[in-house]
Amino acid sequence: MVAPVVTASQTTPDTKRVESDEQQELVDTTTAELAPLYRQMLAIRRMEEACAKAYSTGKIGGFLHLIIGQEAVCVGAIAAIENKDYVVATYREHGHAYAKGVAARPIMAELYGKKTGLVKGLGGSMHLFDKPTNFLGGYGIVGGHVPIAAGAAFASKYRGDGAVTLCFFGEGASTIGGFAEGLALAALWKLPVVLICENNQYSMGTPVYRSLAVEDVSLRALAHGMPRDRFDGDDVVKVKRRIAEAVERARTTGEPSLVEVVTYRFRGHSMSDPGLYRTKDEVEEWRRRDPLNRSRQRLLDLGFPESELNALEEDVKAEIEDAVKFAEDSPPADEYFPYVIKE
Amino acid sequence: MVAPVVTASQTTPDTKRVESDEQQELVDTTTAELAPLYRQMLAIRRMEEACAKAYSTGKIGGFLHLIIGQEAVCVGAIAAIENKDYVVATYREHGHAYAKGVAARPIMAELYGKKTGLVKGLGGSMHLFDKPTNFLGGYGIVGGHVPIAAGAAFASKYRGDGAVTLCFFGEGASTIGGFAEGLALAALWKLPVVLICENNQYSMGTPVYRSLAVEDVSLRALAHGMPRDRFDGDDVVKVKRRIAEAVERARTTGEPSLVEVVTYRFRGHSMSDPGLYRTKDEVEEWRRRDPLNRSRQRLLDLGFPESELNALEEDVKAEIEDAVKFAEDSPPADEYFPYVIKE
Amino acid sequence: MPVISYREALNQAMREEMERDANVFIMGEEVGHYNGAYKVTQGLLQRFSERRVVDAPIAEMGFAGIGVGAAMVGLRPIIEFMTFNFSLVAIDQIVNNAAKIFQMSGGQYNIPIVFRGPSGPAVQVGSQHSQSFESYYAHVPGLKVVMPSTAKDAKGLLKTAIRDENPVVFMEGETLYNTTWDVPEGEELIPIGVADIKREGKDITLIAWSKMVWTCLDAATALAKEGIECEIVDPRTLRPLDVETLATSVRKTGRCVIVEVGWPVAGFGAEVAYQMQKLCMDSLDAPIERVCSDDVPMPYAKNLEDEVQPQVKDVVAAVKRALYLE
Amino acid sequence: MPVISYREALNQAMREEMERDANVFIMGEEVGHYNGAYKVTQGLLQRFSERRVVDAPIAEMGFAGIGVGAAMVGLRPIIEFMTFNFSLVAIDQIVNNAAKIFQMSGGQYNIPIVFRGPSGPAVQVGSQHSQSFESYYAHVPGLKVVMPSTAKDAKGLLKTAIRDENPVVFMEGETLYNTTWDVPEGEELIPIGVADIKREGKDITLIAWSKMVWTCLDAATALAKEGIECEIVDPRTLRPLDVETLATSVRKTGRCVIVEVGWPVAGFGAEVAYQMQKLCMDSLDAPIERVCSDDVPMPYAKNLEDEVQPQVKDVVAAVKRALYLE
Ligand SMILES: Cc1ncc(C[n+]2csc(CCOP(=O)(O)OP(=O)(O)O)c2C)c(N)n1
Ligand SMILES: Cc1ncc(C[n+]2csc(CCOP(=O)(O)OP(=O)(O)O)c2C)c(N)n1
Ligand SMILES: [Mg+2]
Ligand SMILES: [Mg+2]
Repeated sequence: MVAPVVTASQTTPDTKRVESDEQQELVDTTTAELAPLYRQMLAIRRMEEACAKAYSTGKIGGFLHLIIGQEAVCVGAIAAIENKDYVVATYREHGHAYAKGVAARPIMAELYGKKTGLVKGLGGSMHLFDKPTNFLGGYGIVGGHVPIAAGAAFASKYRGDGAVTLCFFGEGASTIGGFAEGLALAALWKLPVVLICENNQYSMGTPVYRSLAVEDVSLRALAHGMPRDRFDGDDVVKVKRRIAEAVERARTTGEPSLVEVVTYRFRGHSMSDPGLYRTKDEVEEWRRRDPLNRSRQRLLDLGFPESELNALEEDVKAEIEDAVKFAEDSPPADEYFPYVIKE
Repeated sequence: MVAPVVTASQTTPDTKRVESDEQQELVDTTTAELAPLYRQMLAIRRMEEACAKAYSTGKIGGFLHLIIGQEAVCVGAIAAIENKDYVVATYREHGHAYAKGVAARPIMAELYGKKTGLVKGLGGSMHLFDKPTNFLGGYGIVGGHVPIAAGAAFASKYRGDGAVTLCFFGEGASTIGGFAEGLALAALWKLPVVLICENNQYSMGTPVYRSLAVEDVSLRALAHGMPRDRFDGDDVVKVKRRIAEAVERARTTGEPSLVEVVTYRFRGHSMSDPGLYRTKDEVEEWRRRDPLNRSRQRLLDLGFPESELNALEEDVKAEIEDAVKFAEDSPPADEYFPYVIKE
Repeated sequence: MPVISYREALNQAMREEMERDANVFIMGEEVGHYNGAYKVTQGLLQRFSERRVVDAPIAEMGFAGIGVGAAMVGLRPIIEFMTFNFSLVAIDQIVNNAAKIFQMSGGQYNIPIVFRGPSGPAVQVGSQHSQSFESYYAHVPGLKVVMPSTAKDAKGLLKTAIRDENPVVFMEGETLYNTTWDVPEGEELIPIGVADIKREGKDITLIAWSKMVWTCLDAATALAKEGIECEIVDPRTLRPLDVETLATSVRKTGRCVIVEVGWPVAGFGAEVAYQMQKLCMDSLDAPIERVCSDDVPMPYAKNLEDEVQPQVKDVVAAVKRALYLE
Repeated sequence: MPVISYREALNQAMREEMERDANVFIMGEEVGHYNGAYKVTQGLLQRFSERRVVDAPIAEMGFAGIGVGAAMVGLRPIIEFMTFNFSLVAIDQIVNNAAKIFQMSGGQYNIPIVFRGPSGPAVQVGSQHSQSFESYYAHVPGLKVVMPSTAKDAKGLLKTAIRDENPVVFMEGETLYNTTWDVPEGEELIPIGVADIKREGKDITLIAWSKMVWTCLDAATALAKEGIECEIVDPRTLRPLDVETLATSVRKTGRCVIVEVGWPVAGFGAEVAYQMQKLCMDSLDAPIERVCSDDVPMPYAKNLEDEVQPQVKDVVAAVKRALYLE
């Protein structure tokens, strides 16, 4: 092929589908769709609260990153995929594991460092993995998991198995090389992966305006002609719909997407962070948009009986209490040598 | 600061200044401006040819990457800056060093591995460095020098010394993390650096359409709201003008730019590459646009006397012959221990 | 002499050197507004402003490289890695640029930079966050590698490192930040490349650095009760290594146990062992013993994590093996 | 037995394993259309198509990670680094992901991947392109590290590596590609973790791997003329290390010289020295000697480059030192 002699620029291949309205529209849904999503979010919230409690009494150690406030993102996104699809996440991944189908018991037991833990007490809070649900894990090196997600998607394309991979990461991860390379290769090779940036406004104590030259992470797709999307993440149904679009595209055309969901974590970066870098007002403002309250109200508005809601909430409470008890009662982790090299 | 509750997308901050015309316009110039640029390009061409010859007789070893065909980029760009400004380059950097003011003698002697070499025979073709001219070096790890250029620019900003840094790299480098991080940090901190992508169509044997999802490298600036530019690199005066715009912006406002110059290398990637991956036709097509012929013709058109041109060409020939002789006659490199740790 | 913490000692060193030289600046994640992920840079932003205490986004390769570039043209950067676990994404900048530019430029450009941060296992942070990469950096000519075990060493060595004309990899013990030691006020510079005898003894030499010095001190106390007197030699800097001080002790005691918190295979302890057997073969009454973490990625559960790492009892057992007492 | 080159042996190994298992694929820079920067993958694109021979852009961290992700879900990637010098930008993927996912997942996900490519100094390519990072990889639990010295070992070990259920770092000698050796046709699998005696001798043991085996063979030939019989033991795999075979030889000869092309400090030779002094102290008649490259970044000029690297004369001198002959 003779390369073109004249170097006209390609036109900017923006494929954006980005909200520009300041008001959040209501997304159509039904109680049948919303109730289970609400239940998942609530279970994650309760589980995170139980973790915080256990951490404060020294039963959970190390770093503990809670996702409280962001539940609609993992729940909505993972509701848009199937069991055969893969999920890759960060160290802030309890909710993602749960939403992918991992039970609360092995998650709690893992955090307690017990033998019955999801990964036998070897991984802890930051490294949940579950093969039966195709949960490819929680990773601790910022950005390092993005190429791994692209790799799972590569395998799907190689095999033609029709699976799609979701990869979650924070907006802070969008400056690191691992993310940039994963993005570039996914775009070049058209790997069926949806890169989901949970923009929770902070990377540890650093607000976006001090870590990003432009606060719209989805713009990084432009360089690669990759479809992008950006929207707020309070409404779990909206998250599900918009991620479903990207998943559908990946599944049918193999094309990856970069999707930014704007959200907020109510707590500090990890349990050891008092979060002094933000004002009470700011936190309050976001708390008013709590995705759980929003979904709960919506359910009521849609005619879901308050009694059933209470029952559901009791059920969640029992589930998490049971998980905590299971963790408490389980025997301590007891071996590690068999998990270095597979014989 | 209370973060905005609603997540409207920022508008795409395109700051492009990209050619869309298929014809190359003539850039205004004078013989007084063009003749020295032509002389530099010619000296680089002759020096590269002398290197190729010495390589084929085993006098130069290792990897030897020639820039023949691309001379207008380094010459034009570096003509737009001052001595106090910094240049950072890749392993394909003989021309950049020369354009920044390094004499042919120590360059040739370096390639010969001589004691009189620019870096005492320790660096060879890929690692020319020259402190007096603020030539910050040639680097062998693709993309690894981009953060270094950002660092020199950081120092200029820190000190307020008004210097600008030019950083050269190939289009193949635009996928690697080091480039992505350098770009992001330069944009965030408004570092006075001009990132110049010499898009010569190939990364070793890989044409752009197999290494980039979108063949316009300058689009990478969009994610960071960074000014960008893209144009063809045959006309040395045009290169000078367009780079001067970016330099001026960096010097006065501190703002970095990403500038892509479309060009072509006439030879293989390095001396050991026969370049079988491209057709004779393709190479021929580009050779017709040889930046040297173009400038020579322009000089004649502008009324530069043919006799003076011949004299200039003789002068260049003598300069390079002298450099080769100097290299040949110099004593071999003879020490390395003093250059590990500065005492 | 005031008793201050290791954390405070590092903070003082940086503060004093920044007062002294306007070219010194700090860059890293959360070093400024957050006052450091481990509070080592506490108060420095307030004192020196955003110009000299620079919060960086998550881009270790990028800001390590920015440090190298800035150092080339005359600044004296201190680059903080939140932990050295994250230095792996930046290691190319350290090994291929920082360590080599002096050589590649034929001696024209030296790189006066300090890469610092906590190293080694913390508590229950799992396998990606509990690693000891000193052997990686010690392997590389062109670098210096410092690993202080006490607040005094931390301060005196960090000041020296900041004034050094070469790249220094300065690895702090994450679990040492709260430990305290007598530290002289003001200027005490400790030279790079000089080992320190942390305890004198005649029966056996324990060679250890960073946190493991403390483990050895505890083991020595326990062993002293059994009449065994350990000499504890802390190299303090791994590159250059003060082999003479180490060898002198080993020649004196005739026995040597090396204690390191990292993995065994090709860890820095192996280098020490090679040097000691080479220099002291005639004086050695027993093979050199090494106590390291188990050769596994670090598990999360506290009980397993303790099992993996060298404990006082492991050092005691190794000493007894080297003394043929069991 | 056909005599084939080291390059051809590697090529055959990949070709045969790709025929055998449809999950095996190759990814790396210039592996396909260009047939490999060093022509190790010659003809594979033609045979297996772009689906299984994937040319990657310059993004080592990205494609190494893609390999890890693909391996997690059942493929068997062979990731080629154009040279291992460039693996430093990807080392985080190898150390923190490939090596740890089996552990982090509690044994659920293993990573059957091979990272391969040339390692060690080539000729006059300067300091950023002439490095030996085997000690970096050998340091890490969860990895296996293979460094064949002959065509036969290269083929048999690469086939085994591709079938291994774990990440294998397979480091080839850039200057060995053209060397030839008898290689059996078809299936000969050489197990990982078994050393090979490349020459028998009674007076002294030389331990060397990759290119240095050849240097030792030449030195042994020279020394034989003086009546000194060297035994040359090639560990072939550094992790796991076949210490028993090494120690057996050292116990037999009572002397040991370790020859490596990398830097001395905390190089893999240090680990070998530690093990040998520990296991063979009673049999050792002299301190263990190490011959390494000089502790400097590699210079470009040919004469200096030769001076830096271990030459036959350096090995001969070390052997004589170990035999107290000079
Ligand atoms: C390479 C690397 N650098 C630094 C860290 C330390 N670190 C852990 S989380 C984090 C902030 C990440 O922010 P973001 O990506 O926005 O995710 P969030 O925590 O907000 O979910 C940092 C700096 C790390 N784990 N890895
Ligand atoms: C990190 C890294 N990977 C691979 C290489 C090998 N390599 C050297 S040059 C090159 C191609 C670079 O192409 P481009 O950036 O377009 O620059 P050009 O050579 O065309 O000037 C490659 C792959 C390297 N030097 N560094
Ligand atoms: Mg965040
Ligand atoms: Mg190119």
